[in-house]
Amino acid sequence: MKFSVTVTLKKDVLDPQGKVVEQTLKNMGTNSLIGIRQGKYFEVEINEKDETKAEKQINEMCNKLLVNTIIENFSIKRI
Amino acid sequence: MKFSVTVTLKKDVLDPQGKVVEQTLKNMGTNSLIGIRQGKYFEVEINEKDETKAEKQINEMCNKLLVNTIIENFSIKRI
Amino acid sequence: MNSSVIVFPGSNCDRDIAVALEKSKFKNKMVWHKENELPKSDLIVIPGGFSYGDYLRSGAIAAKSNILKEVVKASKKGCLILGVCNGFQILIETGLLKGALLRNQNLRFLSKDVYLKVLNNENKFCNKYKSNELIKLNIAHNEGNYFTDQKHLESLEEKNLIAFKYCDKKGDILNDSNPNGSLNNIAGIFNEEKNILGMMPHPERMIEDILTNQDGMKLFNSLFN
Amino acid sequence: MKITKEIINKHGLKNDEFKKIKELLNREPNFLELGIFSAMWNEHCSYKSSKIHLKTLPVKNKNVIQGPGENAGVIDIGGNDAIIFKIESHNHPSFIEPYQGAATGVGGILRDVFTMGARPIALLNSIHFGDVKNKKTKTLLNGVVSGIGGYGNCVGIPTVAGETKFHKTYNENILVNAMAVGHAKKDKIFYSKAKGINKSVVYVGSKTGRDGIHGASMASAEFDENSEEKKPTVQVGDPFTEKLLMEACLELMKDNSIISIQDMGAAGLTSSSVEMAFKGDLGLELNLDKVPCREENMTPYEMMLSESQERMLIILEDGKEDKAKKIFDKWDLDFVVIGKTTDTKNLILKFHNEVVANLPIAALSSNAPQYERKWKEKKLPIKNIKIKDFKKIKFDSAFFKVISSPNFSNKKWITEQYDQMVMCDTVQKSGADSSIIRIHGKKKAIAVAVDSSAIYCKSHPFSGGKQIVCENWRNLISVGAMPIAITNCLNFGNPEDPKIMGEFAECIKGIKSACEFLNYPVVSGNVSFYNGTNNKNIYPTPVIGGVGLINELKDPVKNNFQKEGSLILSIGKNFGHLTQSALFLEVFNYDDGPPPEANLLNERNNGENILKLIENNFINSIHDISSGGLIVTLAEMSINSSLGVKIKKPKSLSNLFEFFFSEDQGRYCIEIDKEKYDNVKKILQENNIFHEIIGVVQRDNFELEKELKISINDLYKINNEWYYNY
Ligand SMILES: Nc1ncnc2c1ncn2[C@@H]1O[C@H](COP(=O)(O)OP(=O)(O)O)[C@@H](O)[C@H]1O
Ligand SMILES: [Mg+2]
Repeated sequence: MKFSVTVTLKKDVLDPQGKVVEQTLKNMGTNSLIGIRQGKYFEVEINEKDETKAEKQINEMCNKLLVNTIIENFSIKRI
Repeated sequence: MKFSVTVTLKKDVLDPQGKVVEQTLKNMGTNSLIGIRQGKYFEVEINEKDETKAEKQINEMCNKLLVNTIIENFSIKRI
Repeated sequence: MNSSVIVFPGSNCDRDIAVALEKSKFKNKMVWHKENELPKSDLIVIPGGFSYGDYLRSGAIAAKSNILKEVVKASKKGCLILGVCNGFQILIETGLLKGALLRNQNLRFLSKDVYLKVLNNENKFCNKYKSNELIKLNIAHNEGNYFTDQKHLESLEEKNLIAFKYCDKKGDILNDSNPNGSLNNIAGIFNEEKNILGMMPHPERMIEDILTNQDGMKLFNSLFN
Repeated sequence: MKITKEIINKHGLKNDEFKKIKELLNREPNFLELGIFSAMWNEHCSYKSSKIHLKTLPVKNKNVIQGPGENAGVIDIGGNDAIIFKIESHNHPSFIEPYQGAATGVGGILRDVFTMGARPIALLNSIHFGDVKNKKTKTLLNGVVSGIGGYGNCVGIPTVAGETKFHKTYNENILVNAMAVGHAKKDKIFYSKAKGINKSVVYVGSKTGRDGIHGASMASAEFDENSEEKKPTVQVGDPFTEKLLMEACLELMKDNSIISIQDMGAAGLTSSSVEMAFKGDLGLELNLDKVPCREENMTPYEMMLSESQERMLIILEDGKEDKAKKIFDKWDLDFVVIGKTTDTKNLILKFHNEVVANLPIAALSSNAPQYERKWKEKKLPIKNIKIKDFKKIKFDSAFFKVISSPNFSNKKWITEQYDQMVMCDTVQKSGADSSIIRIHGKKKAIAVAVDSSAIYCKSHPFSGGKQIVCENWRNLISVGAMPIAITNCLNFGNPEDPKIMGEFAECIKGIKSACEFLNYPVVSGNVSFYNGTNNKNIYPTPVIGGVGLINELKDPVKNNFQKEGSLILSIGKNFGHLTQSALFLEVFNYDDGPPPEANLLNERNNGENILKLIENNFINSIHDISSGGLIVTLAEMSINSSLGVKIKKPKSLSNLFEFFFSEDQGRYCIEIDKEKYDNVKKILQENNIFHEIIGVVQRDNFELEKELKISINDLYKINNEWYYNY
């Protein structure tokens, strides 16, 4: 079973990467751009047939390693 | 209008980050894990009411800056 | 006194810091990250480098290692802990120090000599420095941009838990003298008990005049007594 | 699969070459075998166009332990210490994907050095980009610099020196050359020559993926519009694994387990196995089922031609497998016995219990084609100009234009992205003529520098080749080091064009003459041909990497002004040579005429005496005079300190431009205490060395009577801004 995990910085945490990307895009002439924030993306495949169980496991991986929950949020989706 | 952009490494391209994360999770006892690949994620907001036009703009941003199309693929979704 | 340097597969300042510790007379041991036990230590150092390539978030993977559990235990018993550069990032990821180290503001790796002001010399790490002493150390990092919430930032300032701040040649703490975008120019912080110090600059690189100066040596000499 | 003409050509093999293969085998090769031939016979591995010229280079002096022919060159620096070094190009991959191309270039050259038992102690690079107005240049610059930094910083080797140049000749073909320098014990050097029969052949490091299949052929093919299609072959570097591999190899090298060891560089498993067998005059049998693979269903063809990074091949002594495996397990790396040495002198590959390839080692190596390609000599251009434009441009604005140009701007923006201090032995960081690295725990140190001058080489390849060796030698002298030996990376266009082959042959002649005269042999190197696009070749760009020795490291001599009031001398004769100078190129847009001539006798004499002056502590600071001339030298000595100069109008040449911008060779600028002048003068005169007093060091301002006055701060700004604003 395959899942995607997206990790984003919490709203009030500074996002230096997003900021620089945003500025660069604006300099390149993308006038319509309002804002951009950068995060991480994982594709995780696990050997587990029960979706609820699988999701629970992925959730655990996130909390244990993939995500720094002090500054980041995450969401999990089956793909 | 807000879009998400997920950027993933092409299939045969080495993913050193995913490799280390995978190994760590396995060492931590996540036995069910088959594989993990790491990518990037962006949330882009633009000032454009026409969805097709908006998507075209985002597409351009990806090709020009956000994505290294030599080694990465991307997909755009409205959120 | 006994010191231990924790070695991760991607540590690369481990030898450098061992040289500095031995120069200040510590009896030092290198401890491989897979070990489950620490030798008897008065000081534990987590050195700089790229512990696991810094591939997920710097320090994140190292923070999950066996030996770090022992380091956390030792810290609770009051053992002195120093984390330099990647070591600071690891201390943050274990939660021994609060906040986050984000990408440098300009998104470039930054390696250069910087001026620092020693803000707190009433602790085990900095007692050989004068209060407000101006020193020069070397930085070399990609993610040294210290960030924390407003409340914690205020408490760091109030409780005098900031060890060093980036400043200019004259000692003025200005925006222009902030190399990486750290909040309030923070370069190093203590925990509340002041037995843990995390800092981005490398004191072990400044222990010889032939390489630049000896401003880092005072830190090791403070620790050894 | 039927081997068609198309398949043969796709493999970069000429029809004659395919004919020769059939003769050598007495049969048609199968597809896998054809792939192996194409990898071994291409320019990058076989040196088929360059070998007869390379053979003429001097390769020995009393310090050389190992010259060309191994993974890297080895020199003796006294005691039980040896220095191992080499330079290599990664031009084409870096143009396609600058970050990964440059990063893997660094990774590759590091492996060449630690394969031989050395712990790497310094990295250098020479990078050439197109015109700054070209729309690709900025992205390439950013990517290459962060790729070089990203890899070296992570492995933990200081990147201490290099050079960066911009010229439109590189618009469609940048150059990325990386050099690594390591330290080994003289009695613990490892070579690639296999020995003994039935010994285990071990694969260690990363798994094999489909990366860079045909990378070696790509590196030897000109670019055209279809290059984009070759993109997926770019490899991704994994510096963390490289660090593990390095530590594991060095740990295994502590005892006597290794018979021979070879990194898998260009053409991966193919070239490493063939090379080891060839040198040992042995055969090799590999079981490809055992090769650790990253992807499913990989074919023998893919395994043999993959250029996945961070891999090595080792031949072990009997019975050492378990011990060795433990070490690689500790570092979480693959360790698999994939074959054995044999006495067949053939490379035999097995897959699914079948022999899938059986090729004589000699056919792949010593029988590879050698070409004596036609080449044309290039005459020394005549100097037939009288520049009338001098009057149109004011001296100070010409000076500002040069020092604010991309080529002359301060390179801090770049060097700040490299960890220069890790390992704590960097005594002199980049910014000086050479960098100085101390041998850990000892009093001695080495000096290292890389140099090139494509402009001179284009104008007259022989003079250019000679000059560049001299300049490199001079750069080591300027930090007080005794130059010992060089490595070279020869970046040229299409060797099938007699004009280009002429540039190559004559640059080599020039390099040879200087190396011989200066007792400065070549111990390793690399040739990169086919640098160009659509029949437009790059300027000939040989890059020289030099290593010198400082026996007793005291406080090293400085490259910036030290004391207000001290005297500034220029050493060596100035003839006012301006063609091919920075002034003519950057300010007047004039690129005809010959380059300055390097007079080897003067070069050596001046250098040896400068070294004496440094050793006797007569010199406060020193900088060589090269591209940009005396005025740029003075400016750099000022900018790096907070002191300026007061320069007198010259007596010897009446034209200020000629005096200050000339690029005559063999010259230095030195700062000495006034009281020491008589002594210095005496030594210089006794040795027939021309010198002139240029002026004195003063505070705050950089000043030339009535022509130029600027504060050091402003000068610093002008010189420092370009990169940050680009
Ligand atoms: N320009 C050169 N001058 C001297 N030696 C060279 C030159 N080019 C290559 N060599 C030598 O030829 C050998 C093979 O080089 P190369 O194929 O680049 O090595 P690798 O297999 O490590 O890529 C090396 O020993 C190298 O030092
Ligand atoms: Mg090699």
